[in-house]
Amino acid sequence: MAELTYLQAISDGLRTEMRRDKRVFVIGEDVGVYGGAFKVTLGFQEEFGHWRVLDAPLAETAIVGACTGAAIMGMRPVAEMQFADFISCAWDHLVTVAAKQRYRAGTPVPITVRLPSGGGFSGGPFHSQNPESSFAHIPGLKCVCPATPEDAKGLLISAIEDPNPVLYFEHKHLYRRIKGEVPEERYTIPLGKARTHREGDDISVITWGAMVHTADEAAQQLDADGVSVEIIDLRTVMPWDKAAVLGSARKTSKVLVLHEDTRTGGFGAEIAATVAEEAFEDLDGPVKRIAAPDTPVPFSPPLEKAFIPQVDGVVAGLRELAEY
Amino acid sequence: MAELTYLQAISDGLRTEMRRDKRVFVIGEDVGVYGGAFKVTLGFQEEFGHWRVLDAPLAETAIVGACTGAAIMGMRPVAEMQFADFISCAWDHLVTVAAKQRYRAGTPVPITVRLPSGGGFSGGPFHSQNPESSFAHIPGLKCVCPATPEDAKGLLISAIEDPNPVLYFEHKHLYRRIKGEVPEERYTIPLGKARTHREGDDISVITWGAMVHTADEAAQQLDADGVSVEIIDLRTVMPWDKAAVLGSARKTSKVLVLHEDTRTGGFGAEIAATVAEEAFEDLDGPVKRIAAPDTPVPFSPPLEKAFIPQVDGVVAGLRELAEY
Amino acid sequence: MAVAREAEPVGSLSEVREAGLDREDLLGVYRNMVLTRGIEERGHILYRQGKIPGSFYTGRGNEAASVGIATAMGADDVGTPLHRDMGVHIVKGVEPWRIFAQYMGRADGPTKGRDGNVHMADSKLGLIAMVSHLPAMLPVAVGCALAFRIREEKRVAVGWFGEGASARGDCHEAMTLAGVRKLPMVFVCDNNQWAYSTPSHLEFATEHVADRAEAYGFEGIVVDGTDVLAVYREARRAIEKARSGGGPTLIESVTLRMEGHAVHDDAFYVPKEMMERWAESDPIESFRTWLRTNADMTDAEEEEITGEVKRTLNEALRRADESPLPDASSLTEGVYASPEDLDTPHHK
Amino acid sequence: MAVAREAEPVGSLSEVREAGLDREDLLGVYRNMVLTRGIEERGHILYRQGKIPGSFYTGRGNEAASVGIATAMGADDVGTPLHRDMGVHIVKGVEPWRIFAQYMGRADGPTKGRDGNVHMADSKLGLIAMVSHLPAMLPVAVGCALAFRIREEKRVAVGWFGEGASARGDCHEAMTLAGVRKLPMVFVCDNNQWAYSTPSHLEFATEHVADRAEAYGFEGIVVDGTDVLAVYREARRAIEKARSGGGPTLIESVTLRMEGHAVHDDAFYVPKEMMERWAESDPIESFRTWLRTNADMTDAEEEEITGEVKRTLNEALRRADESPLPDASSLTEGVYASPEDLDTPHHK
Ligand SMILES: Cc1ncc(C[n+]2csc(CCOP(=O)(O)OP(=O)(O)O)c2C)c(N)n1
Ligand SMILES: Cc1ncc(C[n+]2csc(CCOP(=O)(O)OP(=O)(O)O)c2C)c(N)n1
Ligand SMILES: [Mg+2]
Ligand SMILES: [Mg+2]
Repeated sequence: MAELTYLQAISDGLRTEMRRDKRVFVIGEDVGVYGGAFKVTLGFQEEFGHWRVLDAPLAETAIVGACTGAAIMGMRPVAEMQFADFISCAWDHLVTVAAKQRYRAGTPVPITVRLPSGGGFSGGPFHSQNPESSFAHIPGLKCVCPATPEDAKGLLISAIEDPNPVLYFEHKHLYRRIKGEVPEERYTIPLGKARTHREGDDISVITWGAMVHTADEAAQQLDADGVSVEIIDLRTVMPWDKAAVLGSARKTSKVLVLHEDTRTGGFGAEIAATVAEEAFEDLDGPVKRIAAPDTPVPFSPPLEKAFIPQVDGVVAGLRELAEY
Repeated sequence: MAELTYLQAISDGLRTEMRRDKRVFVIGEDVGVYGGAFKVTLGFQEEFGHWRVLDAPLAETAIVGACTGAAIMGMRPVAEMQFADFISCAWDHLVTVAAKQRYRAGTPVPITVRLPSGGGFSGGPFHSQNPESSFAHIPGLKCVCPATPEDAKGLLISAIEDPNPVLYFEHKHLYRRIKGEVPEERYTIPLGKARTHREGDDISVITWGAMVHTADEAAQQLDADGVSVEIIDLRTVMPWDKAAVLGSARKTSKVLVLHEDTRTGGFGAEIAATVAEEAFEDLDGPVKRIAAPDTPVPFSPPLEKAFIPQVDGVVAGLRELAEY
Repeated sequence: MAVAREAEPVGSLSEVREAGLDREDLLGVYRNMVLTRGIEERGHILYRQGKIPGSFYTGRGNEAASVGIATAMGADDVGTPLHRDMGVHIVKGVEPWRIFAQYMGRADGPTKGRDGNVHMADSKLGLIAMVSHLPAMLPVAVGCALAFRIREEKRVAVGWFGEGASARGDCHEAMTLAGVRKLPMVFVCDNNQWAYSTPSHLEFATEHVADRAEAYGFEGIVVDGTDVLAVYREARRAIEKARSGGGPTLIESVTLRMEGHAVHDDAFYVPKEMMERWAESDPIESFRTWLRTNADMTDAEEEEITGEVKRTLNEALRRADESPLPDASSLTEGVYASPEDLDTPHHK
Repeated sequence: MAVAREAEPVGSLSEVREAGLDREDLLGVYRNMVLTRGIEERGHILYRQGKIPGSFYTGRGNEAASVGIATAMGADDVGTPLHRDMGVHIVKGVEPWRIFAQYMGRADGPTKGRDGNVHMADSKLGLIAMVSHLPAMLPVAVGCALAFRIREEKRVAVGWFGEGASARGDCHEAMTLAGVRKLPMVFVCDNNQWAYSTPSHLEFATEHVADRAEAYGFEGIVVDGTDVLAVYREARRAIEKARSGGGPTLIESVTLRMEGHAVHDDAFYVPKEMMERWAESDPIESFRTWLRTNADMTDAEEEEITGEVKRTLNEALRRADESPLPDASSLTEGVYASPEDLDTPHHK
């Protein structure tokens, strides 16, 4: 086991799979000579050549659409969006073609799209978004949101192996901030199985991505008050591990759903609605949601700090639930 | 008052506004000579001329993007999508430019996009969708979903008048099926105010669009069982009338959320989660959701019938809640 | 104004032999055109009988174009035909009864009733099922060509689009990627002069769609889409050029949409004279005459073909009608693929 | 291969007069170029001082192009300048201190700290704030031109895009609509030869982006983007042509991006010789020399300009630095517009 950053773990997972399976190739803007805006594919073109690490034109539909065609021809394409925000330019292809081809025509579309997402460094309205909720609503797509280096590698390999279109949301704010032990060998982590990030008895926090770490800090503060918080890291938002969430909800009977994307119509609503319906008898308090307010992601630090859910806000929310 | 079909009411609203306000123009595929795929703008080009009723190239981003530019220059553009499904091709423009321009740059974007949506006539996966949930999650956009001829006219005029990008979802299955009294003069209906379609005491159904009529039939059957069902027609999904919904929920203490779009991550989740959280103390049963299953919209009648929520299914759901 | 090359009509039988078709092949081509039209004509009847749910589209007038292109494709070449290209499915060998089953939303249609019309394809025949959104399949076709290039296979991808859909961004992005990477790709524009009710001059500002090819660094060709042999020859050239590393070609096949946009549309907006003029160059009738004069097709041969097609159609209709409607219980199956689904020739 | 017209350099002062600029104007143009660069150079310092959050982009090398185009625009013309086009904001008259406030995310920046960099514009000056997504503003610019055409106003819209962004569908759809409707539109391609690290031959397959203009039915022009007078003359011609009903023009302004893509990028992938070669035709230095030889700009005049610019920048920095950061309480304000917001000159 080596200690890797979240970013290194992603590179490692991708490199591992490209060495093992020559059907895997990478396409995106500046992924070749430059190694990608975040250097995830640094050195890949030297190792795998120009035709397995393709610098694409500035054309997201061409990039993702071409991945679909190549996948149908038996390849295992991995597209990189320079920022998750730009996936909006491939929305039509993903929801219209990639998501529905298996159901309509029986044709699987095993593509992976890597999406550097999330805020926290004044990226502004177009370099900070978390668009997973929009895609999680589209039947046929899968959405992966790793929170740790170990998951980042294992889930990426699973995404590439998966016979469906998988959107892999890698959180930019975790890239270099989060380090962890990562097995050197190849391994997979099943899509759809949550991870209990922290065991607890009094309140369950359901979250994913960077918010897992925010929740963790908040949980530590609640310990001081003698409130024990369980944190369920969904790992994948679609499919999402309903059994694990309901299990934790029934155990603690109080649930907080937390995400960085905006609140209204965010995927947290699906989780909250499901828990409130299916664990109705077991709840000792309303299912609470903490998420970003319904605005674009602002640029200036004081605004962005007020936009992205912070530890204090989560602590306050947990206390409210504890006292309920 | 004249009796008009839902379709005629939409034409009437659009014509009324174009006669009153010369800043209003229509652009879309085949809206001119042909009068639109559903004939909503039949005769408009003769009355208003070629430059206020524009046959556009097959290019949705150009159509909606041009509306944004024209709106910023002081026009009141109304774009027609030939089918709501094709709005996916203008997704990036709407979420990236139109939705955020006011917040970022203080520039209002008063455009209206008309979206013939919904299924029920074997339109298949690409001529039957209800994409309102995807847009309702994007801060800066408004989503209107009229259920009656009177609302269709009044809400369309409000949409055109509104200083924001408004998506106007007109349900194709109501076009010629639903008739009603429609005032001849110009009138508006505020965006964000729900309509109590039917008063009741035992269960609240929260819905919109074509499902209002499905809910109504179901409610009549429940009457027989002596269960009185209240139907709240949201009219606009964004903004949505939380006060009216919570008011009805507190009155009946049982809530069913019903929509035609697919279930997981559909806007019904937002409504259910909000009711379950804010009316927690007042609920005598879990907030139930009835929606389409998580699949593309199938073409063949038996499949489509099983896909779109039917009266029987709603009746069963209401009985379940009644007995809870 | 740069103009794409205008293809010459094909003259003699010997010229056709050069192009790779012997007399037998030609009769086969004729048969495929007749069958293509037959299927869509029967479809019309089914529609009027109320047996086809939803709407119904045909490619009347486009039989030479769709059959001509597909005839030029190699067995391992792939393509993304559209709603005017029934002939492609026919040439590639889809069973007619399954097409009727598809029309009628039956369980034995290629999409099992999940999609309708010609929104279908048999991937084993190298075809990929179209979506409604136009021309969303072009980037997909380019992706197939990219896979061939990466694996250094001598295979070609063919992507179809209408002249109206040429206005959409997908068309541009697909051609841009294919052009800069010189992929083994042939773009085929079914220019039937109308996009629903919209005439070409409101869709693009050049004389020909093919005039745009050079903006993407490759060759554009305009061919009479009612002349099956000219279409075949140009397609063959373009495909073999792509196969040998010469990069993409854009073939614009000019026809007239000989019916309304779909069955509900009487096409009142198409000038009567235009219809009449083009009716004179009906692709099937023209090729029949050509075969008679240049290949001495005999009455016997002709009757043989029409008879066989007729039997095929009757049999196909009977069999399709026996196919049940899909069971509602199948509704939620297969939204997501499972690993076994990748067990295809492509996915080894 | 069709090639767009290559514009000649501008020779004498008299020639410039014809093009509509007198000596005073020329000194003003020079001043605007110097100020444009000054603002971005100060921005760099602010960034190194840690006063600019996020990333930081400049248009070094593009000063002649952005100032030249904007100088040719009429007072009522509108445009959608991008991240290399600071000169457009300067010419149109935005106050420099507000730009610094924008850079630093302060409350007095045009976006009140909600967006950064040059993602800003003063709509009263006829400019529309860019988004990151490229070239998403082109369809918007075309929509402005459409409004002018509908109202029969003699106004022109100018839309900027990079040579890399020319690959995206938005570029194609915008040009298609502008072309078929002959809208009063000028497309300006800032061709700085790199799209981040990607060279042009991977973005488009023609020699020039402007070669594509005729695919949309209008004229393409290639101009040396370091020659402010040539850029001005060509822009003036194109704008007046559009104003008089002649339809769109695509002007490709060729420069080299003289810094990394953004402040974090050392541009290691750009050949050293390429940088050196282009450094010799620095737009400001070239114009300075031209003014010296052709318009006898005096030392006094030059010092006057540099001095005024320096004072302006110092004052602007001081004032911007006094501007507070936005208050968190303003976070949720104004996501939706209210009717009063439409109370603008445009919305009468
Ligand atoms: C993106 C998109 N927008 C709108 C439509 C609706 N529509 C279906 S066919 C058609 C006209 C297509 O014209 P063309 O591309 O020339 O193909 P043709 O039908 O003439 O063969 C339109 C507008 C669509 N299918 N896709
Ligand atoms: C749709 C979209 N995809 C990706 C990006 C990320 N990105 C920002 S600038 C850039 C390169 C742009 O190149 P070009 O269009 O030539 O403009 P330049 O920066 O060279 O002026 C890229 C890929 C973007 N802004 N928009
Ligand atoms: Mg057509
Ligand atoms: Mg560039």
